[in-house]
Amino acid sequence: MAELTYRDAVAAGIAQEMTRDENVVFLGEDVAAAGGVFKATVGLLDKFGPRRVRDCPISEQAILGAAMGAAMTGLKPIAEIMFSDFLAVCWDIVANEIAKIRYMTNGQITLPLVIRTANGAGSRFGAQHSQSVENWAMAIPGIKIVAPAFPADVKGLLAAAVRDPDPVLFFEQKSLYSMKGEVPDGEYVDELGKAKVLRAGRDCTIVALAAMVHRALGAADILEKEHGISCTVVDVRSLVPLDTQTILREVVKTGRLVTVEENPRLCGWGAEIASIVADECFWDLDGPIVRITTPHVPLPSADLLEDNAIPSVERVVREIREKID
Amino acid sequence: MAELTYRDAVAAGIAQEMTRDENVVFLGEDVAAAGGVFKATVGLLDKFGPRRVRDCPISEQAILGAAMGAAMTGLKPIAEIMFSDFLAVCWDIVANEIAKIRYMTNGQITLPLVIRTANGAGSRFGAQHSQSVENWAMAIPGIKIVAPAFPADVKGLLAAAVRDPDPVLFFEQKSLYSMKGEVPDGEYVDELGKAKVLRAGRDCTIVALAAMVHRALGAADILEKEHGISCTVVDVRSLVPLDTQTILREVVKTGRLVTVEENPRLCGWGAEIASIVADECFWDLDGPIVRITTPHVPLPSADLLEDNAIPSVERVVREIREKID
Amino acid sequence: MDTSAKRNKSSPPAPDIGRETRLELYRLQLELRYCEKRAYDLFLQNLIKGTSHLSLGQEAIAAAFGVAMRPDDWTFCTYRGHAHTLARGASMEGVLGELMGRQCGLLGGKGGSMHLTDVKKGAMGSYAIIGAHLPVAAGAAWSAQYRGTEQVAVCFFGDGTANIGAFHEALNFAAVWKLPVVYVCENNLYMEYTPISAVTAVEHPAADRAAAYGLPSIIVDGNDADEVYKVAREALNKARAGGGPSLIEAKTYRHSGHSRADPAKYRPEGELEKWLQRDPIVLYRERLLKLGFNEPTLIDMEAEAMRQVDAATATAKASPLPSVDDIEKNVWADGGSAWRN
Amino acid sequence: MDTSAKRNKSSPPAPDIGRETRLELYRLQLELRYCEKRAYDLFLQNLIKGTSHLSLGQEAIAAAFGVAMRPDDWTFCTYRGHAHTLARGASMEGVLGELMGRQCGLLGGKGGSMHLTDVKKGAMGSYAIIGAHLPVAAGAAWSAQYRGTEQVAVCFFGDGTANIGAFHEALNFAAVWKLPVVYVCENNLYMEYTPISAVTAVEHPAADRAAAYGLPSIIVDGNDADEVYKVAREALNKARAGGGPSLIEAKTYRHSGHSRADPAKYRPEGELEKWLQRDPIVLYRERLLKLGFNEPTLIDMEAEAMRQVDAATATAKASPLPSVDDIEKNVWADGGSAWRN
Ligand SMILES: Cc1ncc(C[n+]2csc(CCOP(=O)(O)OP(=O)(O)O)c2C)c(N)n1
Ligand SMILES: Cc1ncc(C[n+]2csc(CCOP(=O)(O)OP(=O)(O)O)c2C)c(N)n1
Ligand SMILES: [Mg+2]
Ligand SMILES: [Mg+2]
Repeated sequence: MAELTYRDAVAAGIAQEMTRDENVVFLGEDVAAAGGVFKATVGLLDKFGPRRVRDCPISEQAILGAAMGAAMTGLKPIAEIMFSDFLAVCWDIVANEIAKIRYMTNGQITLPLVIRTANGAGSRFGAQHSQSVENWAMAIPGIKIVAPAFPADVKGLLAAAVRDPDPVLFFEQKSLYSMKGEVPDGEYVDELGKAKVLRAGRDCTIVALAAMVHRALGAADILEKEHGISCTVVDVRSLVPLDTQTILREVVKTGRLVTVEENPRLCGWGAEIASIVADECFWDLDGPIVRITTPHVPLPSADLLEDNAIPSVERVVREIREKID
Repeated sequence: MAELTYRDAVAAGIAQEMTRDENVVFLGEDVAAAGGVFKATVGLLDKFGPRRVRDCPISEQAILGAAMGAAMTGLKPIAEIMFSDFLAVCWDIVANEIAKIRYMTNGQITLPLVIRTANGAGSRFGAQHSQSVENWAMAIPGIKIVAPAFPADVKGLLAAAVRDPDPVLFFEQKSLYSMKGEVPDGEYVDELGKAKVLRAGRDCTIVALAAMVHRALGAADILEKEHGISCTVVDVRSLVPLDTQTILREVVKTGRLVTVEENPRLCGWGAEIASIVADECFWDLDGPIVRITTPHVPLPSADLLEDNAIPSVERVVREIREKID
Repeated sequence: MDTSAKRNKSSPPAPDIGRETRLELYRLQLELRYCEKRAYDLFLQNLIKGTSHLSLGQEAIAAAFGVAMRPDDWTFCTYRGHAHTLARGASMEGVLGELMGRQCGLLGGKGGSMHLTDVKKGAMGSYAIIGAHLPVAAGAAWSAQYRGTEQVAVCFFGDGTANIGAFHEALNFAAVWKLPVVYVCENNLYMEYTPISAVTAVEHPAADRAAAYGLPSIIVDGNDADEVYKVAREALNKARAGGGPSLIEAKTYRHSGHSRADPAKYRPEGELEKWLQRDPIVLYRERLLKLGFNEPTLIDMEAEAMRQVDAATATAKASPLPSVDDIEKNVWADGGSAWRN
Repeated sequence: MDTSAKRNKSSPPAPDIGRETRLELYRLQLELRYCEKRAYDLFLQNLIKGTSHLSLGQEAIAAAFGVAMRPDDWTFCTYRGHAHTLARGASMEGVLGELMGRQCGLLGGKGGSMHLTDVKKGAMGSYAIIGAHLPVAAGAAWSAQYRGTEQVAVCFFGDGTANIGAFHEALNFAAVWKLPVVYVCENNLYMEYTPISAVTAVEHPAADRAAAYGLPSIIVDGNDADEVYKVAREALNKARAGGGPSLIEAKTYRHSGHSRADPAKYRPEGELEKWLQRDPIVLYRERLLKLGFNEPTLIDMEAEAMRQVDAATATAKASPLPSVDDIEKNVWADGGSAWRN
C-alpha cells in the first residue's frame, strides 16, 4: 500500500487501465500537455503519448460526442469534462444520446466509456463552478454513476468504470483532490454498485456521498463522544447501480435514516433513497427521515457564505441532535 | 366560460398577456408562420405581427440566451422549446445562466421570462421526444416550474407565469393538447404555487401532475366504485413553488401518500415530496409511501410498449389495491 | 458539380462511372422510393403510429453514398433516415417492421421511425435531436483513424442543422484532428416549416461555412445521383487517404411535408411542381436511356423493387407485436435495466 | 487596423481621435492595470480567495471600448472581466471588495471574481461558462432594437470560445436578426494552457469565421488602444444605425497565467518577453509623448490611478464580511429563496 492523494489516484487508475488495454484512450481540455487544471492527469501524456492522450478544443459536445462515437466502434474512451457544471453544455449528449442509444437500438450499440468530471464546492469558485450535480445524472436512465470519497476508491472504482461495458459518469470531488489515503499497489479493481459501511452504530444511519462522507464521519465521532448518539455511516459510492440492500439493512438496524447531500435540496439523491426507505422499510422506522442538504440556492462564492451553505460537521451534529433522540 | 382545448388555451393565454403588455414578445422554432408544431400558437403572428412573434433558427442556446438578455433589459419574453427533451441542448442557459444570474449578481438582474415546452409521452415518438423532464428542472434552484393538467389552468397559470418577475419553466403535456375543458372568458390569471384538491377521500392521498392527474382521477373513481377505497387526489400544478401545506394537510387526513409520476423513477418530483412527507408528517402516516412512476428506462416507441411503460389507470388501481388496505 | 474557387484542384478527377454502378444507383433509388411510398401508405392505413419523416425526392443522395461507401464504412443519419439506412443494406422488413412497431423491426419496436439502426450493415444510428450525431460521427472516424482501418464515417444532416452549436463543434473538431469523416448536408430548403433562408445568415448553410473550418466549399446537385456519387467517391477517398474531413452541401427538395403531420402549406405555389420536374429518379431514368441502357431492364428493376416492398410489407404485417417484457430490457449491456440490487 | 478585403468600404472613415479622448484612454488603461496588479498582490496576501483571471496586458481593449461606448450601452464579459467591468465605471472598491468577499463588493460576496456585474453602469454580468453570454448579449441587443433605443450590446470573449457551439448560434442569430451587438474576440493565443492553434482549424478563430455569418472579417491590434478605439467606434456606429452585428478579433496577450493557479510554464521561451515589449500601456505612453502630451500630466495620472487603487483597497479591507443570512437571499425577485409554503 502506498499513500496517494485522491488527485494522484485518478492518474494511477487511468494509467493502470491504459497500460492494460490499448483501446483505452483519454481526451479532454488541457488534460494532456498541462496534466489537467486540477493536475489529476499529470504524466499520462508522457507515458502514453499524444495518440492516446489528447487535448481538445473548448467543445464539450464534440468531446463527449467523439467519446460516444469512438466507444461504439471499438475504443474505450475516458473523457474529461473539466467542471461538472459544464455537463450542462453537453447535457444532450449525456442524457439523450449516450444514455439512450443502447435502449433505442434494442442493444445493437453498447458504449464502454467513462466521463470523469470535477464536482462540488469548497473552492470559492461561485455558482457556475461549484455544483454537485450527481442528482442531475441520477435522473437519467442509462448511465451509471460513481462518486468516490477515498483515494483507494478513486483508483479501484475508476478501473471498474473503465472495464464496465456501459457508460459511467465518474464524479471526482474537487474538495477531496488533496486528501491522502492508502491505495493498493499494483492492479486494483473495485466493483460498481457496492456501498460501504464505514462505521456501525445503534441510533441512526447516516447515508452520505463523496465529501459528505467525511463530514458524516466527523459528525458521528462527535455525536458518539460528546452526545452519546451512536451512528452508522454508509458511503453510497455508487448511485447507479444503487446498493439498496446495504442501505435498507443498515436503516433497519438503527430505525432512523439521515442523508447528507452536498447538492441543493430538491430532487437530490437523498430524496430517492428516502422514498425507497419510506416505502420498503417503513415499519422499521422509529422516526422521521431527515435530509441534510445545501439549501436550495445557487452557491455563493465568498468563503464565509460557501462554508455555511454546504452541510458542515457542526450542522450534521446539530440536526441529528435535534431530530434523533 | 367557453370550452377550449388545452392547445387553444396556450394561444389564449399568450394572446391575453401580449395584448396587455407591449413588452411581452414570443419566439421559437416554427412558432410564428406555422403556429407551432403542436399548433398551440396559431394566430399569434396575425394578431401581433412579426416584430413580436418571431421564428428562430434551430439554435436553442441562442433562443433562450436571447430571451435571457431581452428579459434583463426590459422585455418579457416567452420562448418556446419545441420538445422538453431539447432542453438538454440548452441546459446550460437554463440551469447555469437563467436560474443563477439573479443570485450571483445579488439581485441586480431579474429575469421576467417564460420558457414553454411540450413535455411527456403518448405520441409514439420514442426516447428522444417523449420525456417528462420536470424533475430535471426541479433540481435547479432559481427557476419556477409549472405543469398544468387542465385547459383553464393552462391559460391562468401561463398568464401568472408571464406576470411573475422570475423565470418560469412551463411544461405543456403533449398528451393533453387535444383535451377540452371550460376556460374562463376574458382576463384570467391564476396563482403559482397552489396545488388543488380535486377529489377528497379517506383512505389515501394521491398526488399527481399533468397527464397523471387524469389517470389518478380515473383510478380514484374505480377504486371507490369497485373496491371501496376512497382516495384524495391532489393536482400539484406547480413544483416550484411547491404547495407543501396542501400536500401535507391532505396526507395527514388520509394517513397514506401515493405519488403518480410520468418521469422515470430516479429522483422524480415524487421522491422529493415523499422525503418531505416522511420527515414532516411521519407520525401521521399509517403505512409506506408508494411511488408509481415510469420504470427507470428510456421510453420505447411502439404503442404497446409505450402504453405499458407510463403509469396507466389500471396500474394505479392495482398498486393502490395491493399496497393500501 | 459546382465547387468554390478554394476547392483543392489537385485531387484526381473522378474516373467515369461504370455501367454496373449506374444500374446499381438506379436500383437503389427505386428501392428507397418505393419503400418510402409504402411507408406513406401504411400511415394512411394507420398501421404506422407516431411520426415519420420521408426522404421522397431526396433519394439520390442516400443512394449515391450507399453505392460509393465500403461495406465497413459507417453511416450516421437523422430522424429522416429510412432511405440512408436502407441504402446501407438494412432489410425492408426491418425498416417497415420498425415503423409498424413489430418484433421484426430493426429495433424490435424500441426505437421507431426516428432511430433506425443496423450496426451489422454499418448503419450506426438515426438521431432525432438536431446536431447531436455530428460529433458522434467524428468519434467513429477517430476510432478508425486510431486503429488504422481506413474506414470512413459518413454523416447526413439537413440545412437547418447547420445553425446549431453541435455542427460548429463537430466540424472544427474533425478538421483539427483530420478525421476520416464526410459531412453531408442535404439542403432541402426548409427546416420544419420555416424556409432556411429566413433563419440563416448565408445562402448556403453548410458550404458557405466550410472555410470556417479550413475546408473547401462543395456544393452538388443532390438530385443527380451521378454527381453525388462522384463527390462522394472523392470525399471518401480523401478521408481514407488521411486527407481529413469533407463538408458537402447537396441541394435537393422533399416532395412530402416535413413529417407525417405536415401538409406543407407553407410552400410557395409552383415550388413543388418545379422540383417534381427534377425528380431524381425520373432524371436518372432519362439519363440511362440516353446512355443506351435498355428499357425493359429498367422496367424489370422497377417491378422487382415493388415486389420486394410488397414482400417486406407482408412479412412485417405478419410479425408479432413486441412483448411487454421488452420495456425493461436492453438498457445495460447485460440486457437488463436494473438500477439497484 | 487590418481588415479583410470583404470589409465594408463604404463606412465613413473614423474621424481622428481627440486629445481629451487620448488622455481618457491612457487614464483608463492605467486604472485597469493598477487595479489588476493590486488584485494580484491581494492574492499573494491571501486576502483574495478562490480563483481570479487577470487582464494584465490586455487592458487596451477593455479601455478603448469603455471610452467608445455610450453610458447606456451594455457590456457582457467573461470570468476575465475585472477590466471590462471597471472600464464601464464600476468602482474599484466594488471590484476589489467582491474579490475579497466583502459586503462592499459589487455582488456582496455572492458572485466573486468571475461574475462581476454593475447593472447601473451597463456592466450586465460576467459569465464563467464558455460561450453562454454570446446569445445573452444578442438578446439585450434585440431588446434595444425592439424598443428603438439605439443602445448597443458589446460582448467580450476569448479565442478559445470561438470553438464552442454557443458562439456559432449567437453569431448566426445576431446576423439574421441584424441585431445591434458587437462581438469582440480577445485573441490572447491560449485557451487555458493549450495554444489556440492546437485546437482550431483556422488561424484566426473569430475573424476567419466572420464570413460564415455574412460578416466582414476584422482583425485589430489589441495592444493599440487607438486602433481598438477606432474599430470600436465604427462597429458601435454601425450597430446604432441599424447595420447589424460586428465580429472583431483583437490580437493580444496576457502577461500572467490563465488564472491564479497558473504559472504559465507552457509558454515558449521568449514569448512573454516579446509581448512585454508591446505592453499596451508602454506603447501608449510613448505615443502620447510623441504627440506632444506633456510628461508631468502623464505622471500625475499614474500617481492618481495608484492613489485610487490604494483608497479602494483600504475601503474594501475595512468593509465587513457578508452576513450568513445572505446565503438564502436574492434567488427570487422578492429577495428570498423560498421554494415552498
Ligand atoms: C435540438 C432540436 N431542435 C429542434 C428539433 C425539432 N426539429 C426536428 S426536425 C427539424 C428541422 C430540421 O431541419 P433540417 O436540418 O433542414 O432537416 P430536414 O428535416 O429538412 O431533413 C426540427 C427543428 C430537434 N429535433 N432537435
Ligand atoms: C463550457 C466551458 N468549458 C470549459 C471551461 C473552462 N475554461 C475556463 S476559461 C477557459 C479558456 C478560455 O479561453 P479563451 O476563450 O481564449 O479566453 P481567455 O481565458 O484566454 O481569456 C476554459 C477552457 C469553461 N469555463 N466553460
Ligand atoms: Mg431541411
Ligand atoms: Mg484566450
